[in-house]
Amino acid sequence: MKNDPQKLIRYTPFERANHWLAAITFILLALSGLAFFHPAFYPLNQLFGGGVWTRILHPFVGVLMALSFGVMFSNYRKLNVMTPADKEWLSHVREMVDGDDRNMPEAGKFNGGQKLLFWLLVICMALLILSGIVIWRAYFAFLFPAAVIRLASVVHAVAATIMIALIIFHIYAGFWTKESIDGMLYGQVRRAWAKQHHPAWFRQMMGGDK
Amino acid sequence: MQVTRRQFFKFCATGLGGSSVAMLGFSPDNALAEVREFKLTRSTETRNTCPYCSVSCGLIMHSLGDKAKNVEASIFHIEGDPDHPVNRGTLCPKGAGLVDFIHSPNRLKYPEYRAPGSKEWQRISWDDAFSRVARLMKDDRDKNFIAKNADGATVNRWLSTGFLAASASSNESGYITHKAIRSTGVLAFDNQARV
Amino acid sequence: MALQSLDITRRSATTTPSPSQRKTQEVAKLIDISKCIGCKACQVACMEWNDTRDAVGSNHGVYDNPMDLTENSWTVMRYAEVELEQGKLEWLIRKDGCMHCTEPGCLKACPAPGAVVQYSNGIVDFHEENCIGCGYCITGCPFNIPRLSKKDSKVYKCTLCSDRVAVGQEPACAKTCPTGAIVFGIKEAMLHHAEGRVADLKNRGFAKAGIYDPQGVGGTHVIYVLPHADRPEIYCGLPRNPSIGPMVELWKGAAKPLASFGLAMVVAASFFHYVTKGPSEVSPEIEKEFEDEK
Amino acid sequence: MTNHWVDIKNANVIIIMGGNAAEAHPCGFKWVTEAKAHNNAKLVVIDPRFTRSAAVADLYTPLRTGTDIAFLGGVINYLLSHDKIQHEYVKAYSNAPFIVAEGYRFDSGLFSGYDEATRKYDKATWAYEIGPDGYATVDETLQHPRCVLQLLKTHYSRYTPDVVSNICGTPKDAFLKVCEIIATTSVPDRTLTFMYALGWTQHSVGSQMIRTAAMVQLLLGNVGMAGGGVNALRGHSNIQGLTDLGLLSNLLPGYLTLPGEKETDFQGYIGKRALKPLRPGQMSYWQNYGKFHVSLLKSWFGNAATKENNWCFDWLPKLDKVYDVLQVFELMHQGKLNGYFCQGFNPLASIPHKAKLIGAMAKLKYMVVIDPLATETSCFWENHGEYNDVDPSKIQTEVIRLPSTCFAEENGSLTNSGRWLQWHYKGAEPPGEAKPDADIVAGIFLKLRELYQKEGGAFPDPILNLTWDYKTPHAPAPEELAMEYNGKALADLIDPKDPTKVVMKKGQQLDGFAQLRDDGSTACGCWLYSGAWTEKGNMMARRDNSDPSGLGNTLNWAFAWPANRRVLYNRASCDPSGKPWDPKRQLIGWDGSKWSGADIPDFKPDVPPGDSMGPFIMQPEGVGRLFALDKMAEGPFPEHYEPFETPIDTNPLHPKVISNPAARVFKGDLEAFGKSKEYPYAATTYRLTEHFHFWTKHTRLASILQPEQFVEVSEELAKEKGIKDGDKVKVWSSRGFIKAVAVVTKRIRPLQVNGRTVHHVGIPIHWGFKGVAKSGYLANILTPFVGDANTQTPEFKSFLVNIEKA
Repeated sequence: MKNDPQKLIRYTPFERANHWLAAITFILLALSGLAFFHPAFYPLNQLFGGGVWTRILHPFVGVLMALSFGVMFSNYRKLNVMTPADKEWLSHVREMVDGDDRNMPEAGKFNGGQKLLFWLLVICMALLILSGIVIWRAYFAFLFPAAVIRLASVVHAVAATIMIALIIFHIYAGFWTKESIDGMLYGQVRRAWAKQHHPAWFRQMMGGDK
Repeated sequence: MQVTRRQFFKFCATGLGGSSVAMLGFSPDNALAEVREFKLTRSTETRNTCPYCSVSCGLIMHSLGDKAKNVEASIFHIEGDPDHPVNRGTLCPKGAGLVDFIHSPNRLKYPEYRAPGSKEWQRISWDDAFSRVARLMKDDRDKNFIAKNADGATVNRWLSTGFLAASASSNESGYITHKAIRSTGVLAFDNQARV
Repeated sequence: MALQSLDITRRSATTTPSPSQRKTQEVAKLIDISKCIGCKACQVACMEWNDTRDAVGSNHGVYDNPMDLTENSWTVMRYAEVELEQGKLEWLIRKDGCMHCTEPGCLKACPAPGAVVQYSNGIVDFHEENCIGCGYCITGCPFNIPRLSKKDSKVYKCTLCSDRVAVGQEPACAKTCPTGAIVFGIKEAMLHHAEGRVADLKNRGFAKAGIYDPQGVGGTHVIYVLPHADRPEIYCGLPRNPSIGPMVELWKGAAKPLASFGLAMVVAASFFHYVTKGPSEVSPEIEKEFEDEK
Repeated sequence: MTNHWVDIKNANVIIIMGGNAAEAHPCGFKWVTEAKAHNNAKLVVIDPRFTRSAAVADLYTPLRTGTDIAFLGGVINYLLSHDKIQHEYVKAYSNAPFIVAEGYRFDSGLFSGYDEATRKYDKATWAYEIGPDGYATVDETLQHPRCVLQLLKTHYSRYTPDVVSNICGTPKDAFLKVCEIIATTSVPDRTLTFMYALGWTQHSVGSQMIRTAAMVQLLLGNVGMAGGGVNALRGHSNIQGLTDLGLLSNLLPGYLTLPGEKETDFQGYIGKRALKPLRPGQMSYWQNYGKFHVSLLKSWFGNAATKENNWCFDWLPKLDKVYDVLQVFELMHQGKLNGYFCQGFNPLASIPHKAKLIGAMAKLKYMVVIDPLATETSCFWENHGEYNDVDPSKIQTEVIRLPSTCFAEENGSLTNSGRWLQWHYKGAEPPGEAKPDADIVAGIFLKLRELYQKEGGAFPDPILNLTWDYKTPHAPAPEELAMEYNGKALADLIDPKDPTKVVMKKGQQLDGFAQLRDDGSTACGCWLYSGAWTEKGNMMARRDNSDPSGLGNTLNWAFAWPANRRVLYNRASCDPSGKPWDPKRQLIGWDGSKWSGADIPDFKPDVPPGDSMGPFIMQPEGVGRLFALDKMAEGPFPEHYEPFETPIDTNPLHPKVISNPAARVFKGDLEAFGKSKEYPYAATTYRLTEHFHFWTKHTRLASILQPEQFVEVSEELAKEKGIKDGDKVKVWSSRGFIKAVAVVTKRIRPLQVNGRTVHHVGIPIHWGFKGVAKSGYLANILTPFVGDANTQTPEFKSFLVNIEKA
């Protein structure tokens, strides 16, 4: 699909592909992880070919997601540095949630909320990777004492829960903020959308601080 | 295949349940919490005595098959005989592992022959083995038998062949061994009692 | 004591009650360390009955062999040379294996429904056909007992010969034990027997002799008579106050409902936010500005 | 065992010394734990190593290997000097009051009559003083300076606690503690039992160690008592039976002895063995020797054995010397043996000095191995690298290996240590073409007989006339053989007291050895086993385990020799007036007309209490012997002699006579023994509970439990030598070396002996170059070629080695 010159490029094809790789792997991980987490979710293992396959696949999918997430981290790390404006933005987040963005400070490519989400996800992901290695029975668990494995199990569960919650929130935010998904699906957003939601970035993209 | 009524119902129930669950993409859940089946239910029991030390613990050997003509019995489990006054069902580590002695990979199966200077065994028949042994014995005995000693006393002994008897063979084997070997005049005859 | 197929106290990863109306007698295996001669007959009887064979290993400068529990050795003898008083050597030999806890950490941790089952007689059994090989039971066990097979990635441990006990027989190790250091019966009788042994040991100068039936896991169905019950750790690291542990409790206890609830709340909050506040759209003013885009 | 396994539960004190029952006989050891749990018994373990028996003992104390006589001699000294003996018993039931002949002496380690050139004693002075009435003289006051008790006191007065501690390395307080515990059983209602095994037999003074224990038991009044006795824990399942059946170079079945080459006169042979009583009124049961012997020859040679030809007495080979295994391998080594059969015996692994054995076997013309397993012996000519480094092409021995069945594949009986003959049943077919031992022997014998029938040859008579009336001649049934050794009537047997009464009809199975005759009317293959298969059937297969007395005698379980008796010498459990020493453990009692009770009386059943007949009915004097007369090779009283390889180079009691002056030792070997300068450490070989000799290395389960060869050393020696747990070490003696993993342990401690520190190196024996377990060196590469003076059992338990990190 050719780019629409009227629209603004928000994400490159590579970025989009990588995001969706992370997204798909995350969903697989969440579903398979939940299968182990609570008996109520155990039947989810059938999506992966049964309990044993779920157990085998989950950590490998985790590795894939870790790689994909790593790429995102290196891509977006700088863009997500918190600025005073972002903190200001966050202090007005209540109004934002109420649907009133008139008093919101101008957001750049990512607003304060997105940046906060980014860093929370980074923390969760780091914890998940580390604890995931510790509890990966087939290859690594025997290297660690029981107490460490127990701690890692709790960390993995807690971090995963938080991450799932954050991602649900992330998905909802994308759904709630109409047309946001276009950026990640097609790479382009309307200028109007950009001006509405990310005025600073909009200006930057339009070539100057207008 | 023989199917009991109960099994039939079980099949029907699992068939019905399985097919409907499978429709949803879920395979049947076979997680019935049953203990593993008792493996001795219809095995054949034979009383025996442990062949190791001299406590002579009573054993119950469990074998495959019911001693029917067309079955070759094979011991698959051994445990202590609870009626035995000494061991009262217990067995030591050696006795508890007797089944691995019976089925040791190093059990001999065929008569074998090693020629002088040879590096290997060759399988021979029992008849060949007995004939060869008897021939070797007779040649040696005929050549070296001492009927009278230097003093002229009748001594009827054969000193150039010796025999070491077992320590775990039955009394009956021991008795016939003694009888047969002593009749040839062998004196170099001993068993593990001294060792 | 005998058991039938549905005499269950609980199953792993099962939130609803198991069929547990019928009550069978609670059994226990008593290991009297003061009578144990470390002959390893129990190890052999265990492998023989369960048709497992461990590898022929090496000598590591000790009598222990195999050196640790494995998927084939569900019980091992552990040896310790201890001199509590100067010049008075004691060779402490402990048969290690599953303790069959009343509150089993393995069962609590297991995510696979029915892979760990506690029968009404107290036996905690693994059903390998349901095991998914995650090893959570190993993480959950306060005694470090279950072992993952490299061959089939299933976890194995002592079954207390549930197949024998079910038909009214004693476990293979208890039957074979030459000195009667292992005895088996209903738990009440075993505790009574243990009291007699403790009295005898006290008579023989072991003032601190006692019974090891740790309440931190609700009591166990394998109990020890220890000549030095005040110092269980000298018996090759028998834990002093074993329990499922706060981490496992958190992980498989509070965390499960809280997290599930939390996630449900996030979903619900999102949904209700949407239906109450509506979507966040580009404002009409800005839309006007970029009319050309449409 | 004088008693039996279950009887151990009746003991108050159990001494495990010269054995390691918990490891070697765990299921018999159960009765020790029962005695502890239900009889408040004390368990004392005395051993160079802190064994698994010691792990559950009330008291453990170490001693240096090979010094048990010093220890027990010290115990005798303690009992006598502290007056802790059972006086009435000692006076009535031992030879304490007997007066010893005048020429008897003991001086500087030698008894009277020693000839240094032949290393033998002339035992003429080791005798009782015989009175004018032809009986031995006694002094009931026990005061005569030459009465046995006084000589005993004098002999052991040298064994003071300090001397014991100095020789044995046992701490003095621990030794005294043991003495105190032993002394508690000198009262009539407490008993002690000794449990020993190869830790006593496998010394150059092994038999005397056992005798010392027996003497302690006599002094304490513990022989014949429930929970007492001297209990040999035999090693193999049927070594008791095969000994009873006389499969030893100088024996015939039932402890009858082969004639020597100077005993070619039949009457003289019998007369020498049918001992007349040495005191008035004694039973002297061996007077029946002729009946046993004639019945045996009738059993073997049938109609060919007649009164006229002395029942074929001439056909029996006559001994010029004892052909024990050491002697035989010595001859083989000299090239004087052409053929050798090994039936279920693995001498290459089991006999000392492997290098000598390999050399000896390679000189054989032929070897026949009958075994269920591929033993080292059958493969002695195979090259197995460092473990058996031989060149097959240079070994000209023809080897024939015949597969035999194992226990599970045959019917038959085994005799346990408690003398019980128990029948077992076949449960499966043997693998491949394996055959029962009896069939293999029959196969060889019948072929040989066929050759003699066809070709004639050297003295074929005994071979051609041997009875062989088995229904299937090449496969004699165990049942037929059992009936044969039980014995049967060859003619109607008439009651000697009532000629009108027929006791047994011709062809009937005998009830017991009391029915044997010396006139050729009975046949019996082993008099001791008579009663095992009577007209009532197979008594060995009986399975009634009821125990009405609670003493564990289970008289209706299987059959015990002799005459189904469970505790030997049980008449001694009652005082001379017939009252039990301890009513709680009454074995037999007099009911007014005969003896009966919880056991079969070991006595003439109709001799009332108060009679002069003593309880030791096999002895011509009717009493137990504190003084052994001429029955032992190295002296009537046990004396401490050092092992032939001693770590202290001297004997603190008599430096000129260091080791057993009468032991079995050959020239060449004697000179080659190691000295403490080059080989400073005392070594001892032993068995582990996980393995059975050299068999279980062929089984997977046992190999899992103890997979690899190891040796045990103390922490102190390990430190000195820089050895750590799990290191590979090399251990060598003057005969060769082995390499094994080191187990460094607190369970072996250095001992202070005669002013120096003696370290022990412990060497378990179970590995070799065949099996499922990891290959190892045969431990008998290291052991010395020297044997006990009486049994010729090699000294596996005490020798010298050196050790270093490999």
